[in-house]
Amino acid sequence: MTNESRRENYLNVRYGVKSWLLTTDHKRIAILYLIGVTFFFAIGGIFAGLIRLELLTPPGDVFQSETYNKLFTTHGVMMIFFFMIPGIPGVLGNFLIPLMIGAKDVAFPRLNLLSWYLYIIGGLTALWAVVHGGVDTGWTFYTPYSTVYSNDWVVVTAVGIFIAGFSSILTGLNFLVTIHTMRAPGMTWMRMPLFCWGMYATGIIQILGTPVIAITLLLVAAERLFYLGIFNPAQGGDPVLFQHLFWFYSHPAVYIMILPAMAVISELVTAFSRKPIFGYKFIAASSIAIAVLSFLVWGHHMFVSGQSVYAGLVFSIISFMVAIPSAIKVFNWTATLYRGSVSYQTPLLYALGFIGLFTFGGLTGLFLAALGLDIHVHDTYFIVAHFHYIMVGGTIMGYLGGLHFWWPKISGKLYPELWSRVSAWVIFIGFNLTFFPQFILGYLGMPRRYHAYPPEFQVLNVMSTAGASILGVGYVIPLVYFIWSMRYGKDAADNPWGATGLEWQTPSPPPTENFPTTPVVTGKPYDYLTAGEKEVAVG
Amino acid sequence: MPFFPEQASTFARNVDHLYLFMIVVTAFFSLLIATLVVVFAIKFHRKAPDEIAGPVHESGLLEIVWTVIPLGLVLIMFFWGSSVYFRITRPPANALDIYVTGKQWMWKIQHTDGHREMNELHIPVGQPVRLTMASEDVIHSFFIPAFRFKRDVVPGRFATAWFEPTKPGKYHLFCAEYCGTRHSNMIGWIYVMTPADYQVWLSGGAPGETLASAGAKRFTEHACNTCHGDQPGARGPSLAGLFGKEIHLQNGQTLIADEAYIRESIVNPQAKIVAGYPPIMPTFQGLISEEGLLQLIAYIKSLSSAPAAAGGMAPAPTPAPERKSSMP
Amino acid sequence: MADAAQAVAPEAPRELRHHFVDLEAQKEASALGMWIFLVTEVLFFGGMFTAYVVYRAAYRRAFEGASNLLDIRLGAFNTAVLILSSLTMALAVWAASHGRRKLIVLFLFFTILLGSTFLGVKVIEYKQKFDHHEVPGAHFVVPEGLPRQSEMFFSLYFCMTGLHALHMIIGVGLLSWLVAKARRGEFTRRYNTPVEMVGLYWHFVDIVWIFLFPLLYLLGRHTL
Amino acid sequence: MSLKKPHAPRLSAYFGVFAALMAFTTLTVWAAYQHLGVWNTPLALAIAVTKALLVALIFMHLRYSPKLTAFVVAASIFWLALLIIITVSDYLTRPWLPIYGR
Ligand code: HEA
Ligand code: HEA
Ligand code: HEC
Ligand code: CUA
Ligand SMILES: [Cu+2]
Repeated sequence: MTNESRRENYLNVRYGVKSWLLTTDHKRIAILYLIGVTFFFAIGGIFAGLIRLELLTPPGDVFQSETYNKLFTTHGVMMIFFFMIPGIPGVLGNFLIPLMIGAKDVAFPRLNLLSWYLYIIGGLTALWAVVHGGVDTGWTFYTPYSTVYSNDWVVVTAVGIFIAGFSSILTGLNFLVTIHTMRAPGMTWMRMPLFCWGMYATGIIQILGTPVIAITLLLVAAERLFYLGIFNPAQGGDPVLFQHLFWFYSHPAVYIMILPAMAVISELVTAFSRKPIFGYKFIAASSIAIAVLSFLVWGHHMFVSGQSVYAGLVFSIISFMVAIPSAIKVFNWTATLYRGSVSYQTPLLYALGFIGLFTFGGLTGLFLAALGLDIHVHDTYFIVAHFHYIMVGGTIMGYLGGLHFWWPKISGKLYPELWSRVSAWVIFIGFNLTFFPQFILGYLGMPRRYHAYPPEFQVLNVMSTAGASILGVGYVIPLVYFIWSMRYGKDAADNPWGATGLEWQTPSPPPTENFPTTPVVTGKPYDYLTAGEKEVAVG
Repeated sequence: MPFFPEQASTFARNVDHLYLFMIVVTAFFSLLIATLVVVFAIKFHRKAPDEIAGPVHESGLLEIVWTVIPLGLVLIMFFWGSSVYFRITRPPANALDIYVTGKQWMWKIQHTDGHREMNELHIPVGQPVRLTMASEDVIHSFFIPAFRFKRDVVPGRFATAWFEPTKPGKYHLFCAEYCGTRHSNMIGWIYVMTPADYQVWLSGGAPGETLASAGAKRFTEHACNTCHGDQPGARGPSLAGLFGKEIHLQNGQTLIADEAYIRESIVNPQAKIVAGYPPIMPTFQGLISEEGLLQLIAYIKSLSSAPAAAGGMAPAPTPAPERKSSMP
Repeated sequence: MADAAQAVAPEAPRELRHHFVDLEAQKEASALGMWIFLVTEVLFFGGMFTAYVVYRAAYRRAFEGASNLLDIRLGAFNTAVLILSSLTMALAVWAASHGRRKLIVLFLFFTILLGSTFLGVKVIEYKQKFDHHEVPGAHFVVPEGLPRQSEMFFSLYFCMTGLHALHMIIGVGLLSWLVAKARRGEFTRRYNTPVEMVGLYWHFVDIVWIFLFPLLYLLGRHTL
Repeated sequence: MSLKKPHAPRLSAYFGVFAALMAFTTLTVWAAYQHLGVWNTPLALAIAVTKALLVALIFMHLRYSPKLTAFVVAASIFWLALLIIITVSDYLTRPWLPIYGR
C-alpha cells in the first residue's frame, strides 16, 4: 500500500461493527444503504427468477396458484418499496449531496441514521410476512381483496411499508433541508450540480406523497383488523376511493424512482464528454416540473376502473404533459454529447443504455396515457413491459452507472474495466430479450398476474425467460467484482475521471469531515474549460 | 407469429390504428435518439487523454423546438385516444342486454330470456351488446382482447359497457383484474355466431324462467310490493314505467332513471329521494345478492317495455338513456 | 457523537453540532425541518379528510344523524381545553426564549395537564361509544332510525380522532422530555430550539382538532 | 432566509388570540344549531380556517418566520387541495354521462 492510501478517511477512522451501526457520517450511512438495497434487490431478483421459471410453460405446473401470486407480490413489494425507492437516494444521494454542495454532513445526521433503521425494520417486517406464508394481493393492495379476502399477512406487510414510508419521508426531508441550508459559500442554486437538483425534486415528492400512502395502508390494516368498511362495498365503502389514495402516492412514486436516475445521468453525460451540460437550466427546471405535474396524473392507472370519463380525460392530458419535461431532458443529454470529448468508459455505457431504454420505455407510457388504447392494454403484459423498461432499463442502468462512476470515490478503489464493460453489455442484451417480447404479449392480450396462460403465448414467454437468465447473470457480475475490488482493486486517484464537482476535489475516499477546509465556490458547475485551479478554489 | 389479436369488434380497428400511429412515433424517436447518441459517441470520441471539449453553445431555439414538437404530437395522441374512447363509451340504442356477475373465480351470465351461461357467452354477430355487470366479491375485469374491450367490475355498483362483434368465431375471455388465487382460471370463451346459428342456440336448451319473472319473485320475497304495490295509498312510488323516465328529486334535481339509479335507490335509498315521498325506504345493502339485484332491475325494466318483448332476436331492447346536458 | 468533537473549535457553544457553521444556521435548519415535517402531517391527515368528504357527500343523512349521537358538550369542552393548552404552550415557548427556567417548566406542566385532560375526556367518549355498540365492526348495531351507512361515519370518527389522539400522546411524551431538560436548565435565551419545535408540533395537533370538531360533532345539529 | 426579523409577538397577542379562539368556538357551536340551509357547513369551515390561521400566524410565529416557511405551508395546503378536489371531481362528474363511468 502506498502512503497515500493509508491517509485517514471515513472508512478507516474507526473499525468494528458498532462504529458502523451507530455512525452518523452520511458516507457510512450510504454504505449501510448499499448493503440493505443490494440485499432486497437480490431477494426481489430471486423471486423474479421464480416467476419466469413458472411462466416457461403455459399450465401452472411449477408452483401452486397461491404461491405464484405470492411470488409476484413479494417481487413487486421488495423491488419497489425496498429497492427502487430507497436505492439511489439512500446510496448515492446520501454519499454525494453533502460532498457536492460542500457541506460536512446532511442537516440531520442522527435522523439520517434513523431513516436507515426504519428502512431495515420495515423491510424485515415485510420479509417476515413473506417467510410466514406471505401476501398475495399484488403490490397495489387493491381493496376489497386486500381488506376482506386475502390473508392477515396483509397487515404485517402494510405495516412494513408504512415504516419504510417514514424512512423515505425523513430522507426526503433531510435532503431538502440540507440543500436549503447547508450549501457552501458561493454555491448558489444555479451553481448546484444537477444531481442535487434531481434529488431536491425527489425530496419534494417524497414529503408530499408518502404520507398519503402511509395513511392509506394504515386504513387498510385497520379495516382488516377492525372490520371498518371504509373501502368495503358491503358496508357502503368505495374500492375506487382506495385506488385514488393509493395512486396519489404511487404515481408520483414512479418519479421518485426515475428522477434520481436522471440526476445521475446528467452527471455522467457531462463528465464523459468533458463538456458543460447542454441546457442546465432546462434540465434543472424540468426536474421540478416533473415533481409537480406528477401529482396530477394518478388517475391514468384507473381508466377502466369505473372512474368518471371526465376525470379520465383530465388525467390523460396531464399524463401526456409530464412526458414533455422528460423529453426535454433526453434531448439535452443528447445535445451534450455533440462535439464533446466522449470516452466510452463503463459509466457512460450505462448512461447511453439509460437514454435509449428510458426513451423507449417512456414512449410506451404514452400508449397507456391514450384513453382508447389503455382500455385494451391495461393490466396486460404491455404494462409489465412498460414499467420494466423504465425501472430496470432506466433506473437500474442509472444506478449502476452512478455506482461505477463514484465507486472510486466511495471505496477508494478501481473496478476492473473489462469485466464492467462485459457486464454492461450482458445486462443490455438480456434486458431487451426479457422485456421486449412482453410488449407483444401484452397487445396480444395476455393479462398480467396470470399463473397459467393459453398455449399460443408460449413462444414469447420462453424468449422472456431466456432473457431473464442472461439478465440475472449480468447482475451477478458487478456484484462479484465490486466486492473483489474492495480488496484487490487498484487504488483510485482523487479524480480518476478528470471530472468537475466538489466531490472530486477531496481525497478518495474522503475524510470524515469531507473537506479539509470549507470550499468556496466561484463559478458554474461542469466548467471543463477552466476546470481545476481557477474556478473551484479550496480554502 | 401474430402481432395483433384478431379484430373482431367495431372498435378493434380504431384501437389498432391508434396503436400503429403510436408505434410510428415511438420508433421514430427511439431510432432518432439511439442514432444520435451512437453517432455522437463515435464521431466525438476522445482522441487524447487530456482532451477537453469546446464550450457549449446553448440554444433557446433548439429548446423551443424540442418542446413544441413533442407537445404537438402528444396533443394529437390525446385527441385521437379520447375520440376512440368516447366511441367505446357510447352504446347504440338497439343493444342486446346481457347481465354479468363476476364471482371468485367465474363469470355468470344471464340472458333476459332466462338462458344462463358460465364462463361462456353466446352472441350474434353484428348485434350491439350491452353488458350490465356486477361483482359479488372483489374487483374483476371483463376482458376480450379480440374486441379490444375491457371493463373493471367493481363490487358495490354496476359497470355498463358495450361492444359490437363483427366476425363469427371463438374468442378468449379473461379476467384482467387480479382477484385472488385462481385469477388466471377466471377465463372463458366468447362465441360470436351468425344470426342463424344464434337462433339455433337460443332455441336449444331449456331456458328457465325469464330474468324478469325471477325478479318479480324477488320483488315479493323482499316485500318490495308492500310499498311499491301500485295500490292506492301505497307508501312508495309506483315503479311501472320507471326505467328511462325523468325523475324529479326532492332537492330539485332531475335525472333519468337508469340501472345505476335503480340500484342506488335500492342499496342507498337515502341518497336520492323522489319528490313527494318521505325518506322511509330501508336500505337493502348487503341483503340482496348481486344476481338478485340484476334480476330485480330486469323486472323493473320489464315494467316499462312492451309486455311481449321476451324472446326473439333482441329481447327487451332498452331505450338509450338520453344524455342530460350537452357535454362534449 | 464522538467524531464530531475534533472539528468543533474550542469556543463553539456546547449545543452546536459539528457540521453547522453557527447556532443560527442550526436553528434555521431545525425550523425548516419541522415545518416540512408538518407538511407531511397535513397530507397524512389529508387522506382521511378526502375519504370523509367523499362519504359525507354520498351518505349525508347517515352522517348527520350519526354526528348527533356524539356528545357535543364533551367535544366543545375538549376544544376549549386544547385551545387553552395551545396558549400555555405558546407561553412556554415565550418563557424559553427569555430563558426563564421556572416559567418554562410551569407552562410545560400546564400543557401536559391539559393534554392529558383532553385524552381523559376522549377515553370517556370512546367508552360511551363502546357501551352503545356504536363502534364499527362485528358488534356494531345500526342506531335507531339511522341508515346503515352511519357505520361509515363512526369508522371515520374513530380513525380520525384515534390518530389525533395518538398524536396527542406523542405530544405529551415530548413535553415530558422537555420538562426534564428544562429542569436541568438546558434551555437558555440562546438555545431553546427543542421547545420551539415541540411547540410547533403541539399547535399543529391543535389545528387538526379545530377542523375535526366542526366536521365530526357539528353536522346536522340543526336538524335535531 | 434569515432569522434576524423580530422573532415573536408580544405577550398580549397570545392572550388576544386565545380569547378570539374561544369566541369563535362558541360562535361555531351556536351557528351549528341555526337553520342556514346550505350555509351551515361553509360557515363552520370558514370559522375553522380563521381559527387555524390565528394559531398558525401567532402561536406558531408564522407571521414572523422567513418567507420560505410561508411557502412551505402554502405548498401543504395546495397539495391537500389537489388531493381532495381532484378525487371529489371524479365522484361529481360520474353521473354526467349516464352510461359509462358510473
Ligand atoms: C420509474 C417508473 C416509471 C416512470 C418514469 C413512468 C413514466 C410514465 N408512465 Fe408509467 N408506470 C410505471 C412506472 C413508471 N412510469 C409502473 C410501475 C406502472 C404500473 C403500475 C402497476 O399497475 O403495477 C406504470 C403504469 C402506467 C400507466 C397505467 C397503465 C395501466 O395500468 O393501464 C400509464 C398510463 O398512462 C403510464 C404512463 C406513463 C407516462 C406517460 C410516463 C412518462 O413520464 C414517460 C415520459 C418519457 C418519455 C415520453 C420519453 C422521452 C421522450 C422523448 C425522447 C421525446 C419524444 C417525446 C414525445 C413525442 C412526447 N404508466
Ligand atoms: C424496480 C422494480 C423491479 C425490478 C428491478 C424488476 C425486475 C424483474 N422483473 Fe419485475 N415487477 C416489478 C418491479 C420490478 N421488477 C413490479 C412492481 C411488478 C408488478 C408486481 C405486481 O403485479 O404486483 C413486477 C412484475 C413482474 C412480472 C409479472 C408477473 C405477473 O404479472 O404475473 C414479471 C414477469 O416476467 C417480472 C419479471 C422481472 C424480471 C425477469 C426482472 C429482472 O430484471 C430481475 C433480474 C435480477 C435477478 C435475476 C437477480 C440478480 C441476482 C443478484 C443480484 C444476486 C443473486 C443472489 C445471490 C447470490 C443469493 N416482474
Ligand atoms: C318501507 C317502504 C318501502 C319498501 C319496503 C321498499 N321501498 Fe322502494 N321506495 C319507498 C319510498 C317511500 C320511495 C320514494 C322515496 C325515495 O326515493 O327513497 C321508494 C323509492 C324506490 C325507488 C325509486 C323510485 C322512483 O320513482 O324513482 C325504487 C327503484 C325502489 N324504491 C325499489 C324498491 C325495491 C326493489 C324494494 C324491495 C327490495 C323496495 N323499493 C322496498 C318505500 C319502500
Ligand atoms: Cu376475477 Cu381476476
Ligand atoms: Cu402512473
